[in-house]
Amino acid sequence: MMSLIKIWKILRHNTLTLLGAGLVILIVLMGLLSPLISPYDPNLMNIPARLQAPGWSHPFGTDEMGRDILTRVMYGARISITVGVSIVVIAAAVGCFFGSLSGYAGGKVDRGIMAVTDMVLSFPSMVLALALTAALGPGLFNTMLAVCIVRIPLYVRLMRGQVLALKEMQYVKASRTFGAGPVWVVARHIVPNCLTPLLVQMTLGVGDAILIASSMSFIGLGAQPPMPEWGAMISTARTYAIDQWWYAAFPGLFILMTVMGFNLLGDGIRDILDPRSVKN
Amino acid sequence: MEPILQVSHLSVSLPGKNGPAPILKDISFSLKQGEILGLVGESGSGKSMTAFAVNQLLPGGGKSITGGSVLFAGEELTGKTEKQMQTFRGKDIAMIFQEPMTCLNPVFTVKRQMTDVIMIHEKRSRKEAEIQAADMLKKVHIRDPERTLSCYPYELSGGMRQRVMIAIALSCSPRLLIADEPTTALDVTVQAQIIFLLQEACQESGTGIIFISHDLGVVSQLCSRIAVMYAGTMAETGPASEVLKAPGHPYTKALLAAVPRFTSGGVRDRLYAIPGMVPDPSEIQRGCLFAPRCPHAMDICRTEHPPIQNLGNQHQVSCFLEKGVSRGDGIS
Amino acid sequence: MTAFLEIKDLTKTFTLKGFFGKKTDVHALNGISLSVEKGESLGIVGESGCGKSTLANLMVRLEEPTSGDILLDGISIAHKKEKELRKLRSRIQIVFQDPYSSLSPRMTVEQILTEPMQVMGQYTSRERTERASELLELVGMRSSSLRKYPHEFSGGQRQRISIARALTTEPDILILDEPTSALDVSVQAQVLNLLTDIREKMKLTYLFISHNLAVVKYISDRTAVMYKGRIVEIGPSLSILTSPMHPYTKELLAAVPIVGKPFCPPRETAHETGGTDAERGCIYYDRCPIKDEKCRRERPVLEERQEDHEVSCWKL
Amino acid sequence: MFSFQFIWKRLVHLILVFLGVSIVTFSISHVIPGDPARMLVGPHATQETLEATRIQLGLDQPVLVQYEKYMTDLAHGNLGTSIRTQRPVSSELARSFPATLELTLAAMLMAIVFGVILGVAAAVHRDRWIDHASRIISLIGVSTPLFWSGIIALIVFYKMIPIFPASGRLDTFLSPPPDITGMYIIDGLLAGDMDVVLSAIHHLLLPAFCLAYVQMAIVARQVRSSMIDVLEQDYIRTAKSCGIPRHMLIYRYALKNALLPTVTVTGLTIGELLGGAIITETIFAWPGMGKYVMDSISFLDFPAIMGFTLVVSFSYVLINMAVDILYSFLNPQIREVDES
Repeated sequence: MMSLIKIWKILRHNTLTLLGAGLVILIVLMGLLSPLISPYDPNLMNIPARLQAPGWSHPFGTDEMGRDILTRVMYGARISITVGVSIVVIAAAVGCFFGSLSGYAGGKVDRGIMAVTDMVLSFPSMVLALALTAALGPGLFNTMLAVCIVRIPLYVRLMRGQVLALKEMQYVKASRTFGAGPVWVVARHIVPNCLTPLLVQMTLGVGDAILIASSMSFIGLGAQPPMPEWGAMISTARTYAIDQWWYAAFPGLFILMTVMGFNLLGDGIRDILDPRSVKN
Repeated sequence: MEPILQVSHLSVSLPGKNGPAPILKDISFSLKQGEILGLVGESGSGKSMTAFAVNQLLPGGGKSITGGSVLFAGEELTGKTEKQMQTFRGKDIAMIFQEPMTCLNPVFTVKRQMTDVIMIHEKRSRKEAEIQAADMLKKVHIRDPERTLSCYPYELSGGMRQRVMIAIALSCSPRLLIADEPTTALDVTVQAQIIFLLQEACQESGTGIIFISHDLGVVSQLCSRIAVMYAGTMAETGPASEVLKAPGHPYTKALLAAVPRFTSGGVRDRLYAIPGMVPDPSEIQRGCLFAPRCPHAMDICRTEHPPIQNLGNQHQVSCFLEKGVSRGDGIS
Repeated sequence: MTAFLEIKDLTKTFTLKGFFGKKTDVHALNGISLSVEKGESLGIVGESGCGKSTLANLMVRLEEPTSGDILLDGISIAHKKEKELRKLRSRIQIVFQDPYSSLSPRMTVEQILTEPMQVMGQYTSRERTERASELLELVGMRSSSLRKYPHEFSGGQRQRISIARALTTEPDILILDEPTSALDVSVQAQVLNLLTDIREKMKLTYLFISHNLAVVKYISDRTAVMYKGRIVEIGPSLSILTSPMHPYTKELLAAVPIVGKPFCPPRETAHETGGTDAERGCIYYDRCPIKDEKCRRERPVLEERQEDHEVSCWKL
Repeated sequence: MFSFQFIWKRLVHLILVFLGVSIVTFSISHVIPGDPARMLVGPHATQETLEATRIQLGLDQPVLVQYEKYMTDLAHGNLGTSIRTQRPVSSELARSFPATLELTLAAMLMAIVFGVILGVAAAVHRDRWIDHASRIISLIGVSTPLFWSGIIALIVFYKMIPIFPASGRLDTFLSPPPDITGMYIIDGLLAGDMDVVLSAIHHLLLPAFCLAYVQMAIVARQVRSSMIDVLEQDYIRTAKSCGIPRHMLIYRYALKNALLPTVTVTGLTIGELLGGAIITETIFAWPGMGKYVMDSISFLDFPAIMGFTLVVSFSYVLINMAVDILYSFLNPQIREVDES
């Protein structure tokens, strides 16, 4: 639809979006190539070199078991990105289905779906995720499931709002006047026009999902040690945090950079693909 | 009588995507006390921007005015700072807008919005301001001023809100009222009431009115002088009777022929449709902008900028045709 | 013999759900009866809120009427289910008012014009593109604009594309819901002339809805004046405009600003109308200058007063 | 002012939401886990206590009966007994609730006040340095993991520049004030004991700020975008054309309209703060419900976790109700629609 040169031309002059895209690509590459580029094995223990300050051999220092923090951070990137993306993809898929169903069908179906959504939303997201994971049993997979359930209502509401707004547009009514059925209308008119807000919400959502998932690991319900997950690493680092500052500082810094990357990218996509910005 | 508003050679350009885009080129017109000037033109002709240039509500602020002068009662406005302009707006130069649904603040009562304006400009106590507000609402024929004052805007109909806006504008008896298509969004019957109100205000308090519209019918009923704009330039200005009966500029003549009327002519005859499209004012074009669509276009029209011709009785036309377009020609 | 298009006592009531199940009924249409011959153009005029747009939606079955019937060439379409309706839909098409929201921003002109044929499964894809460019030329646009997007066109051009789209299914009737209200005078003239030409060339029947009386005269043979969901007067356009009978039509004509016509100030009684009308009596009672006791008690019915010119008022 | 209908509608809505919350917590504690009884008594419990709980929960009976039992327990305020401490969960939560309340209220105050100031300043001075600065602060705030900012704050303000205490609510040598509200600052003020008040504030500042920072960023972004929208509205242009001075335009005409959507965001903010308290309380050893639930997680003390979830959600729903009433108080149009 929009040729790559055109996107590059627009990207060029909003630098923040470029920075965001750069950060995300950097982290993704780091995660993908971690087996190749990481200096040590993430679980290789080296007790004599434990809790070493950042230096030549260990740029990010070592943890209480002498494992190299830089390597573990790299492997952590792989986990966090996959966790964040898969939560968002599943939540968006389920949310969009029910959202467009409730927006298009209306009546009892709409009220039913909205009742369930409101029930889930009457819990603070962190608290509900915690309770769900506790019931399902601690572990990264259960955490992902819990966070996914907590985030589905966001996409239900977004999609429902879009469908309700688009249903009133005259070009959607026009397609109904020559006999287009609900499936055709949703596929040809509603989905293409929902892509931009959905894409923006999903990009921002990945960052947000990483934050919640790592928080769950921090409180002990997500990834269990010795998995090099950023949240779990900082959780074990807490006892050493005051004296060995680098143990907690670097994994957290990478969470910040990753989430910031996704946030910048999300805002950038909104400005680029927003109908208003496309016009001028 | 010395005109209260004298605009000469005004040109305005707005900050556009690739550099400042000129939207008004060499606009001149004047308005006397107690006179109603109709500013007519199609969308994109720059008529609203002319109004915003007078009380400096242009998007780019004061610096969008790139040339010319705006004399209000002898005082030059273009040089004024934002602070100085604030003393003019609402007190000497008032303005009403097109969209009644969004022109009043939804979270404040009508009383609050009216008294604020009065208290700023006339240093009155809130009590006195409320009395003056109620009195203003009576002037605009609102049947129950007390109740209307305590209402929120969403409780009023479109026509009522337009009257409240007129009451606010006239509350400090300004000498100039700019009306930016105030009746376009209203029904025909409500529109007639608003026109009646504006005529009354002009006769009683001698307020000069610039009435901006794309509807030649409304303008012909209300205005004593008419200025026709086309793509950011002034095509023709003159007394209403002359401009409507003996238009000097081919565009005015074509516009009048395109207006559907039901007094004369049989059913289903054809309207005169001006060929082509209105050029975008920001495009730089040599010669007369109407040339590509004008049935009388001569070579000179496409190369030179047309001069201002005087047809007498302050009837001016910017066109190369001698004495403007003659009566019997291609446009029925 | 039944006319080509027959509207019988059409009513549409919207129920607003207040709290505690308290329902308030808004009668958008109140027993509309019309008949339109094949090839005729009927104008429908009224102020905002008189129900003319609801009528347009009912004609193309975007909504279902509460009661009454619509007969297209003798076939009732008012209460048909979507499946049976599908075949009939190609015969009645609509052109909307707002040029900026009646074309999908994400589709090219070619996709917009071929969509109706795709949905109805007519022609092969090559034939569809051919027909699309044919129709584009018919509405006075170059077929090179097939690959462009709606935001690259002016308001007038977009309305032409909407008209072309409505013609793709070779309809018999075109519902025109204020197609030129959002356009400038010169562009409006172009679109009105285009509609007149197309009607002659393709022998179409028009239902032209507008709030502008003058426009309706240029395009419709007969005109109906609507007020609060009812028809108060219907007759040949010229006699409606030059010799109106119903007081409301007179008030409308007096208020319409015409170039050169002196301005007559509106009567003081004409105030804001709104809310539901009185159950009995004439619906125009509260604004009528010539009302009397009978008007308050009994509701007048459309009667023929002159040749083919009906009006619903006791006082004439 | 508030018609009968307006309040009645809110009450009915409140009860429905409470029901919804209880259904969700019931299904989490009774339906999702494989063996709910085992979850509630913990791995080391004897067989008899396991059987006794199974009967007490009515696990053999249909779900509806179980739910009825669950709701009667709830009505009596019985949230089960904690596996870790063998004491009723409700009493332990009651003891630690005021500390969390004090921390969350302080954090909410900070988030709203600083958020609005940052947002308005950014919108008013659009595209100038204030705007860019506040957007960077907000961006960092939105992207910062709560647990990391807490640790970094401790490292910087406790170890490197020791100006803040690292844990607890009061200096050790001071005794807590008489327990009226359970919130040391208020109780201290009521008791007139200024040292306690000062020490309590000194302990509260850092954890409250860390908890508030993320939400402050969200509020700032919300206020900025809604303020920019409002400043472009027609009624602002009308006011400007009437000569209303710029500061009055911004801080009276525009601000009230811009803050309306922010009120609804406040409801969400409080929810996130309650959620975030778990982490911040753990890092700053703040003796609130969050720390209590954190300790019970390591023991997988299920009744405690479920009790915490219920208490937090109920208070979240109540606060949202208050925000909703405040919103309709501010926005006349909503009140009108409700009463019709």
